Amino acid sequence: MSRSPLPYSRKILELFRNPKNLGRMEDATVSATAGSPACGDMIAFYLKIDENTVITRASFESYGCAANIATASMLTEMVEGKKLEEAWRIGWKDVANEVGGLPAVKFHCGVLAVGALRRAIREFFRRKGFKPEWMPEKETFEEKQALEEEELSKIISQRLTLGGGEK
Amino acid sequence: MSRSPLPYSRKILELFRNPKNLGRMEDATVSATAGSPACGDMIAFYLKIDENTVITRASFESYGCAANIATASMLTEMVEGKKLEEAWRIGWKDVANEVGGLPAVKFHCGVLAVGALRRAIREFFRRKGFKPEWMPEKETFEEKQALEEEELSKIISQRLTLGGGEK
Amino acid sequence: MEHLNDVRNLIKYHGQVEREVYLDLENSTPLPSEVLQEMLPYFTSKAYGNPTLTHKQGWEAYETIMDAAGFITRLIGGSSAEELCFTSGEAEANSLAIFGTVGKKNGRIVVSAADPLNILLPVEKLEKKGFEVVRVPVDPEGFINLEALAKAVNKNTVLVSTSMVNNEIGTIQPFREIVKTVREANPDVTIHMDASDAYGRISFNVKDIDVDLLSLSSYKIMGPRGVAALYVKSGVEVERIIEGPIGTQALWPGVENTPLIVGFKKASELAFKDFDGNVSRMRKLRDMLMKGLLSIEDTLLNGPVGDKRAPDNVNISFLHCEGEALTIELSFKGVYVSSGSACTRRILQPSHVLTAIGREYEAAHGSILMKVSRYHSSEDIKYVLECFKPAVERIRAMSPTRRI
Amino acid sequence: MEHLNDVRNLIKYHGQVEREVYLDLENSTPLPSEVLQEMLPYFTSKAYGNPTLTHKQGWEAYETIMDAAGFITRLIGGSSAEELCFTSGEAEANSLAIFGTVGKKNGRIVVSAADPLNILLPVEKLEKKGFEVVRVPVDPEGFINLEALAKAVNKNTVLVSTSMVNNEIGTIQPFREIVKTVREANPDVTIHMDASDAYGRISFNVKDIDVDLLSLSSYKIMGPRGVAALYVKSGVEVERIIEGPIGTQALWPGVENTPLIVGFKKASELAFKDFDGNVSRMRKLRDMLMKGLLSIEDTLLNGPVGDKRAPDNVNISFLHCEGEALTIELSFKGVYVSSGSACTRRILQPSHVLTAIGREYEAAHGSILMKVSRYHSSEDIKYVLECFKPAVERIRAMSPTRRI
Ligand SMILES: Cc1ncc(COP(=O)(O)O)c(C=O)c1O
Ligand SMILES: Cc1ncc(COP(=O)(O)O)c(C=O)c1O
Ligand code: FES
Ligand code: FES
Repeated sequence: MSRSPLPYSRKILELFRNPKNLGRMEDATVSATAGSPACGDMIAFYLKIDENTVITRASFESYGCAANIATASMLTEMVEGKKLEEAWRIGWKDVANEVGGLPAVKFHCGVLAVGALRRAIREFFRRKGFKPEWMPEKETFEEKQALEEEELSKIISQRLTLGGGEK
Repeated sequence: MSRSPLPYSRKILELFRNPKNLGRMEDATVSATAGSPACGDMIAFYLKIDENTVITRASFESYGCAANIATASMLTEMVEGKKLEEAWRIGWKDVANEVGGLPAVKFHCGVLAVGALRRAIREFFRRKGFKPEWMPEKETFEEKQALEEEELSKIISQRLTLGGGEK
Repeated sequence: MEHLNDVRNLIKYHGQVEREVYLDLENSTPLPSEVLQEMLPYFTSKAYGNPTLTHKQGWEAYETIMDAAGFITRLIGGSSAEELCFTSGEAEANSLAIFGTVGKKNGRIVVSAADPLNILLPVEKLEKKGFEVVRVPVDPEGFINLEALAKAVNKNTVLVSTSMVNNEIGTIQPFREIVKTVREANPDVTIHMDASDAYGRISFNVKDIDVDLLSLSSYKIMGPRGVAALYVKSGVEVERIIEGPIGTQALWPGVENTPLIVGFKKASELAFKDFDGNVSRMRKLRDMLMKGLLSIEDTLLNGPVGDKRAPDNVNISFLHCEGEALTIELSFKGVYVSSGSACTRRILQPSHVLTAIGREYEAAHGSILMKVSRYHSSEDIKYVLECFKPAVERIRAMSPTRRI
Repeated sequence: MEHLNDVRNLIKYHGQVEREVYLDLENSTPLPSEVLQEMLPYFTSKAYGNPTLTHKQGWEAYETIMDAAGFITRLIGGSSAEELCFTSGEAEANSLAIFGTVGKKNGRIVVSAADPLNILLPVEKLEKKGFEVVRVPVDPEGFINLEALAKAVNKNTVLVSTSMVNNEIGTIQPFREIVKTVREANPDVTIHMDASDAYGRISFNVKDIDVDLLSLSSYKIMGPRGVAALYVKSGVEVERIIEGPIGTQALWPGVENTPLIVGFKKASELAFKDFDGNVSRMRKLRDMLMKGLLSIEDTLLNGPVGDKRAPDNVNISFLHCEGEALTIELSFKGVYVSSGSACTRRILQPSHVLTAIGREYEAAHGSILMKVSRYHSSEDIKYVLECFKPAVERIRAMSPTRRI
């Protein structure tokens, strides 16, 4: 078990210091969370969606690290003005690229943000009572990760173990 | 196998720089060597002995370290004016004390000097054809060591091995 | 190495600050200039030889190193300079104590669950090789459970390795009782204590404690990094873990680092010169910092209070506030601290010490570890307190957890 | 510590000297002030954090260390900074390469009989634990016997560990041929080379050599002591020998020593800035020293001449002249050298390297090892030569062996 060096990009620090679209949205069309305080990281995502399934506003809250805050913030900017279908197609790697890359140990923070977004979109259609064609039946990687956030740390830790049996 | 720190006393350095009674004595009554060039260290001891078995002069040569030079030099001073019986009684520890102590790894250098002296004394009596009472039949520690100088390094190395199997 | 540019940008991103206060003494230290000054000649012009060589520079090095070893040995109550082995750090001292003791033996090793990772990880490695490892639990303040310890030590036990003062939460262990308990249960056990967080901050004496092996760190008393020491009571056998021609250090081969050893000695000297004064000064700063931070709502103190706590250690959890984010926020203000948050760890598990004392993940998530030194002033602490409040508020304001 | 007073007296006993020339670079080094200057800010005010911490001082340390690792890796032709692991010294790098490679495997280890003791001693320890060790002989100039090497490497061989340049007699091994020979005999063998006496003095490239592990020393290129590195080709697995929480160095736990690493980088930079110029400068001084000393009667050169010899190394035996006595005699004149005499060793055996090249004990007894650097001048060498003649004469005059 050890600390990890975190060479964050300047963009991450900028968004960490001046996050865009931060805060609970009282009049959100839909919202979702991913992660839980009991296991550490948590994110909440709020969407205002118009009649054409265009996201007119997005906001977030984060109980997580700088990478978590920055990727969530970036994601709110990336989805604004997009149709839900387009927003759905944004993967965690896209967000990671937009913030200038993530340290390996922080991939899951981006995953969590996308997971929360997709959950909110699913929730929107669940309420509408139908599932659009482009939305897969099965949970995507990001959603599964969000669901399993309680176990995420273990998974990641296995993946990240460096040669030599580090615990 | 490693180097050993050698905190020589100031007296040793003084005698190393300005040895007393250094050099071959052409008119020696008797002389002896201990050690051999093939195994490393070597010492030669020369005695001028009068009719009362008093050592009137002593000198040495050394192919050895500073401790070897200093103890041999000291020993020549210690024996001068002494009867052979008294000179015989000088042990390597006495010489070591006189030079202000020897580092453990250098004990054998003092031993070698005393060994050479005793060999010379034995030789003196061998030539005379009798063995005085005070002279033990069996070889003393110093003489044995001198005889076994070829194997000395091994003996010393075993004694000096520090915990941990150093070679 | 493209990401190095990121790091460079990130450093530039820090603006001018009113003041810089480094409280992350757990993880590194800036060298006080009085220590560096003492070291300087030894780099370039004094005693720069190898201490096993028969020339002036070698003899000077020998004298310098043995003098430092003697000085430090006397400070901890040892008998002779030969009992002290300089190593390259606390991690090496602890690995040497642990791997070097169990050698060919086999059996049980006992540690505490809240020991530092450079005790727990070597022991875990031995566990994989067939040793039995017992991790004795600690109470909510971090004190080792002496009854459990007594039970853990059986006739197969070869080594007890534990720390004198907890490095994260400052718990001063009942170290005399620990040794007594172990010796009563099995007099043949080798007892190792990591005193890195005790040395220079609480008084102890190796003879009085009756410990076999004891680790000391240099940087943890504001000495240079790259040097530490393992005290080995005479007669106790330890095998080397690095092999090579040995010089003045029976358990460490390599060329002795005279300037660093001189710095270690100097830092020791400074810590002990006015020991009580230094300690009470640290304690005052510690309490000022602790009191100020605990006045922020939703905070928890980790570890004990008063005399049972190391005079330099402050560890506080800010609930609803992720710790790594907080360390960064504070960094922008020139305040440098560390966190036990899972987000700061490579394997995304929170501090094992906080887990061991029974803290929920949430508490660990917002934990901040700080250490004060005699070089800090109350102005420093005041500045830190001023910075903390808005920092915690800003991070908390981002969190959705408060309403849950 | 009564004898420390002896040492102090002994140092005082050295009077004023006209000049001091330190040629004992094999065993330690005074730090050039240009290297120290580069290091200074990192002690007290720059990048003094732990490189794994998320604050400015941590990030600065991270950037500094990775930058140095990248710089040094590029100098030896490696692919990425992650291939370089900083250690506390050459001995640790070699122990890590050797103990860390064989791990749970078993089988044969091959070394050369003239390798440095920090290769031979770890291997000897493994021999006691059941490994088979083959020590390949060297010829009278110190070159490894390639045929014997080819025969020594069989299907059970797990590791070949040897040095690129002999540290005592300067023999530049045919390192490409060594690797080729080993790979042909068994492609699965891990190959480790200690390049501590090659780095900065002869050019090489890890990819070109196709070596798996390679040790580099800092002080041997006039960098600070207490730091060295092991290059680990990506994909090659090495187990740690010290356990603890790891930071930027996958194989070394502990707090990275940023100032020393900066010094190592700076020394590397200086050695490579004008590599050819530096080397030819050293070679000139070396040859001047060698020629002058060999003009003294009854002398023997140990090791090869010309391009086959490291540009810094001089090793000469003065027959009928015990070496330790000679080092002391020279010390009084400010000339610092070392000897391979049995009298200088704890176990009173002469240098194993001189024995390996077939030197009689007598030749080893009077051997003197020196290394020159770009910091030496021809005036230094002239002074050394002036000092040597009377020194050798005085020591020889004491010896009874000349007449035997
Ligand atoms: C002669 C000599 N050179 C080099 C070294 C390597 O020293 P370090 O491990 O401090 O780099 C040693 C010790 O192992 C040594 O005795
Ligand atoms: C937090 C912490 N403290 C102390 C240490 C010990 O470091 P060193 O071995 O360099 O003294 C380490 C590393 O093991 C560490 O991570
Ligand atoms: S939110 Fe925990 S690591 Fe990013
Ligand atoms: S004569 Fe060789 S060690 Fe003294």
